[in-house]
Amino acid sequence: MKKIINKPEQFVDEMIEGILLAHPDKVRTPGDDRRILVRADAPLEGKVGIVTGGGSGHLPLFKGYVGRGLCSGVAIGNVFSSPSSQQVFEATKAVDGGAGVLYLYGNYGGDVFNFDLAADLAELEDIPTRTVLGRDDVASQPKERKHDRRGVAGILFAYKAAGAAAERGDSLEEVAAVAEDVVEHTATMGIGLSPTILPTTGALSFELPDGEMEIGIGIHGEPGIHRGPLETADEITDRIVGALTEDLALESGDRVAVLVNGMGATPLEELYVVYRRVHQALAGQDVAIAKSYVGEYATSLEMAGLSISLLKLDDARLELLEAPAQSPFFQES
Amino acid sequence: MKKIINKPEQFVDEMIEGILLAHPDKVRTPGDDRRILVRADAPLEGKVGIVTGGGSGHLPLFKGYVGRGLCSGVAIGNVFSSPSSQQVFEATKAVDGGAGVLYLYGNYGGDVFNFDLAADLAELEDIPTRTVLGRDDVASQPKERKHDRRGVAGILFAYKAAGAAAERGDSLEEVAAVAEDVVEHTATMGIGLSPTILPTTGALSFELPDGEMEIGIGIHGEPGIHRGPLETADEITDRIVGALTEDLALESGDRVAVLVNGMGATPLEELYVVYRRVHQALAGQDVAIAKSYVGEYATSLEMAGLSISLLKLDDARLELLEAPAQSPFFQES
Amino acid sequence: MRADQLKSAIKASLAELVAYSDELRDLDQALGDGDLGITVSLGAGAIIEALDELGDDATPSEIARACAKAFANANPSTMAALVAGGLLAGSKAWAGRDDVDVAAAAEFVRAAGENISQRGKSQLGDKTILDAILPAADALAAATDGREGLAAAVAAAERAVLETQNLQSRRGRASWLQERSIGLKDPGATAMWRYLQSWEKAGVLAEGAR
Amino acid sequence: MRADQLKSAIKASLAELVAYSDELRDLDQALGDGDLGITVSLGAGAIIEALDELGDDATPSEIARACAKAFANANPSTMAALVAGGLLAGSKAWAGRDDVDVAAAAEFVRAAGENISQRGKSQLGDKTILDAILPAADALAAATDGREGLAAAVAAAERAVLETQNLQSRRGRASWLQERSIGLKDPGATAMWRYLQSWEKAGVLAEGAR
Ligand SMILES: Nc1ncnc2c1ncn2[C@@H]1O[C@H](COP(=O)(O)OP(=O)(O)O)[C@@H](O)[C@H]1O
Ligand SMILES: Nc1ncnc2c1ncn2[C@@H]1O[C@H](COP(=O)(O)OP(=O)(O)O)[C@@H](O)[C@H]1O
Ligand SMILES: [Mg+2]
Ligand SMILES: [Mg+2]
Ligand SMILES: [Mg+2]
Ligand SMILES: [Mg+2]
Repeated sequence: MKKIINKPEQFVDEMIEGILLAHPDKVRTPGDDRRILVRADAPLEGKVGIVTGGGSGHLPLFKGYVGRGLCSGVAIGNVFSSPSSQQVFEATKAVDGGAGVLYLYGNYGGDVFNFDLAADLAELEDIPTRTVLGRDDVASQPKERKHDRRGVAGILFAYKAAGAAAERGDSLEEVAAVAEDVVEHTATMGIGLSPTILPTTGALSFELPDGEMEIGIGIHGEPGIHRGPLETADEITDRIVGALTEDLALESGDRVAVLVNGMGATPLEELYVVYRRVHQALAGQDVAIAKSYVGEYATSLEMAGLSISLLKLDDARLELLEAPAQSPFFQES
Repeated sequence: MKKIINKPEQFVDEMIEGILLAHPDKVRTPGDDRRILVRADAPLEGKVGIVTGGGSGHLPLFKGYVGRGLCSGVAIGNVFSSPSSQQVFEATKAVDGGAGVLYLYGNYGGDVFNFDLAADLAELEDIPTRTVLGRDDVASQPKERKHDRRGVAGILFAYKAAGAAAERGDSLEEVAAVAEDVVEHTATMGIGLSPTILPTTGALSFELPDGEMEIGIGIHGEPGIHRGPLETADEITDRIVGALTEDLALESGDRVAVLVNGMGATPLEELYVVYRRVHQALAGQDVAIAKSYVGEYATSLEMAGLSISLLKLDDARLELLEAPAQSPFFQES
Repeated sequence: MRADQLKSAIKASLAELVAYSDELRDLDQALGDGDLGITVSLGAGAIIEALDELGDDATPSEIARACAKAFANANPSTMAALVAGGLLAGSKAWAGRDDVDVAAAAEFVRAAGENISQRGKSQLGDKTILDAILPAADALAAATDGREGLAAAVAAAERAVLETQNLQSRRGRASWLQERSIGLKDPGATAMWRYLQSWEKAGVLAEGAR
Repeated sequence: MRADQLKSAIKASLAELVAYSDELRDLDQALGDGDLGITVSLGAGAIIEALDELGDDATPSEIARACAKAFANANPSTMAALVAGGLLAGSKAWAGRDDVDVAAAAEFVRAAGENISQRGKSQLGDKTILDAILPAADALAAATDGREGLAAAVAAAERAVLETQNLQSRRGRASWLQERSIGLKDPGATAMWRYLQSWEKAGVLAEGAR
């Protein structure tokens, strides 16, 4: 197991300890449980709080998006496992500034059930909550079952927009609507070339013969829609962009935000090779890129692969993307 | 070869094309040769220019550090190969604002000979140049032969400090002195767990049996000082921090900047586990961390591994590190 | 069964359940992520600890609520959240009771199953824990004696578990495998079956217990 | 040899040299990064192209300078920069000449070697191209006839290359291998040897050429 770790059971806690030591001015733990991080300045009086969460192993997702103009708090699970409802509830209490709390996270069973339980607990303490699920992975379900799709890297757009809306003082209903609107217009597809090794068991997240690729792979190595011999960067990009533009029904004259996201082991150089082709492919359809992100935004430990996300833009969405934001892992200024 | 690329020979040019398409407001090519990038606003009248360069495959190194408060231009070689003297010279002309140009890059033969040739060409056109070499890899040579050490991730500190000095209007001599001073007080050591695959040949950058680590590995897979069974994160960190504090002769009460740098495939989570231990180890010696960087700053394509760099700080160095800077890959504000 | 007997019985049965955690781990490894063994062993330990701390005057409803809370936090996961929610629903069904019998047990298990179905948007045949819970509730409801009811519930759950082998997973992580999930037992349903068996093994039901 | 003859001779010899690029790639793969084959083949092509574009009135010094520039940019690397610098130094040694003979060749190779030694901070025995260049310069200097000088230079370079097998690399990428570099031929030195051989193979020296 090519991992630089100590005891696998300590992996998540030691990682969080590192984050707290490195960024004491930006994030803090509200109580004794290190699995809960909130903005150093939380709660913000009168502003909507945003709580996210999910399994570890996806840095900068999820904990990286806690900061000004982003999420207010996060509940952190073990590698690829959900946090507990209690942890989500603690995060909720710590970020509630009196205007309610939005739960914004990816559509995975364990997370959903735990966040739902937390919402029940919050209700008992009169903290209103709303839930919006990232469900941008077009390969996980056909368009007819859009609402069952898994959430992957494209949730970045929803964090950014909802975070900006909360920061400017929108109400809980409004922030939830912004998040929902962005999720609705986001589509992502990934490709995997090699699996992740789970630190506790040493098991591989999936099996893939050498020289093969899996298109549509999920962020935990969930099977995709096409497995076959590895293609060129341009062929892969064309496949993915084709699927995304169809899913979003993009038309000539539309504007989008693009996220080319590395899953872990794939070099940044390759992401730029792909970005180049995304640009060409969209330009060929007369779709303009108004905002772009290239790098590691949602990883799967040391998995080799990448994903491409598109957000169909209107002026309101673009303005929210461009609003300032700052976390230890993400900056917009 | 688990790579998302097109023709290997096109890899570097397509990657640069991607960077130019993604960041047209931040960097540009001054002429026809795409292998030369400069700040969009170069040359800055009356200010010292800083040109760096080296082989590709290390993103964000080198091209990522071209921007405000950082380098002014870069000449880009093939993967792990130097740029040509002509390219360095073109970059020099494009960034010269009349105050001369500092060459700041890592100590590798091919780069040195090509930059030196470029300096001759620049002299013919009356552009004064100075050269400062990053040579922070303590594993590459013992302390007595410090000046022959290779340059690795720690050059980030020199970019940041020299870039800030140039931005505030220091003279060429002064900027060179700042860079030299920072290099002199920087020490780095790396560990490798798996090799890089060279895109053109498909060859591995080095061989390492499974379950082994190479401590002191170079950024192209150069052999280190210790090969043995993989140790825990804490053991590895203690080894490296021990070597670095000895090399820099750190004493109780000293302050440092820390860079925990991922080489490519190693997850960000592991870097934070290591940062945590660096913090503990330094605290144990009463050495304070005044500035920290955790992430991928100088990679080696998809190599698994990381490096730790320390810069011994004084007030002047810290102030330069904290000065604002902005590139597509690095922000300080 | 009085509240204090219930508490001891739960503890004794959970002590038996832990023996199945490797089996559950392996089943979840094949269909999911392999953490169900840990969820069950940590969850069992956490409940035992929580019950030890509970006052002697705790009602059956309070006992169930303590179980829910302990299980929810021991190893966060789908099973932790769904089972905890189910236990909470069961505890509500027991509100006001001082002791429980086989009819109460049936009520409890049914309430838990309905809650899981609702929260999990899952139905009988989706190849989940529900496939074992609902038949067990039916078996308990049809019985008049505790031991007999338990035996019938175990048998019903076992049948259900074997039946899940022919089904395709429609919920949770296992559903990602699509057709490849056919042929394997559902880990969650197996956990329910094994838990009922643990009550038998622990021998905590007195002869003729109602 | 007049300038125009020199130009043709260089082109003919470079056309021969390309045949060795696989060997050079393999040697550099073993001790370095394997790009020397490409450096030499692209470099040779670039020089041939540059010489074709050069006016007929170019002096030997101008020819050498054109070679330097073309080689420097074809495939940037250690070898590209060092050889280009060496060719520039040689071109300076030829300033004012209209034709060249074996003595001039000796002068040229020596100047190139000294420049490489200075720029590369390398010495004889460091297991670099220098180990082949300096003996070749000596052999040329000792000769009075072009063909004989070339034959002696080839022989001297070959001996030097074989000798590098016993040496440890002290410069460049190969030095990172430390003791592991012993036993292998230096790629740069081999390139020099093969280039001298290419002059012989091309048969561009007229009988009795001085
Ligand atoms: N939506 C659902 N409704 C009911 N049961 C479910 C649902 N999703 C999963 N399960 C049950 O949960 C079991 C897996 O639990 P667990 O290992 O905790 O899941 P995970 O590791 O994915 O969080 C499955 O075997 C199944 O019985
Ligand atoms: N400092 C030096 N001085 C002289 N020759 C050198 C020096 N360093 C390397 N060389 C020569 O360069 C050859 C390798 O050239 P090349 O493959 O271009 O290097 P790289 O790929 O490392 O840039 C070596 O075989 C050696 O002969
Ligand atoms: Mg799980
Ligand atoms: Mg090279
Ligand atoms: Mg599981
Ligand atoms: Mg080479």
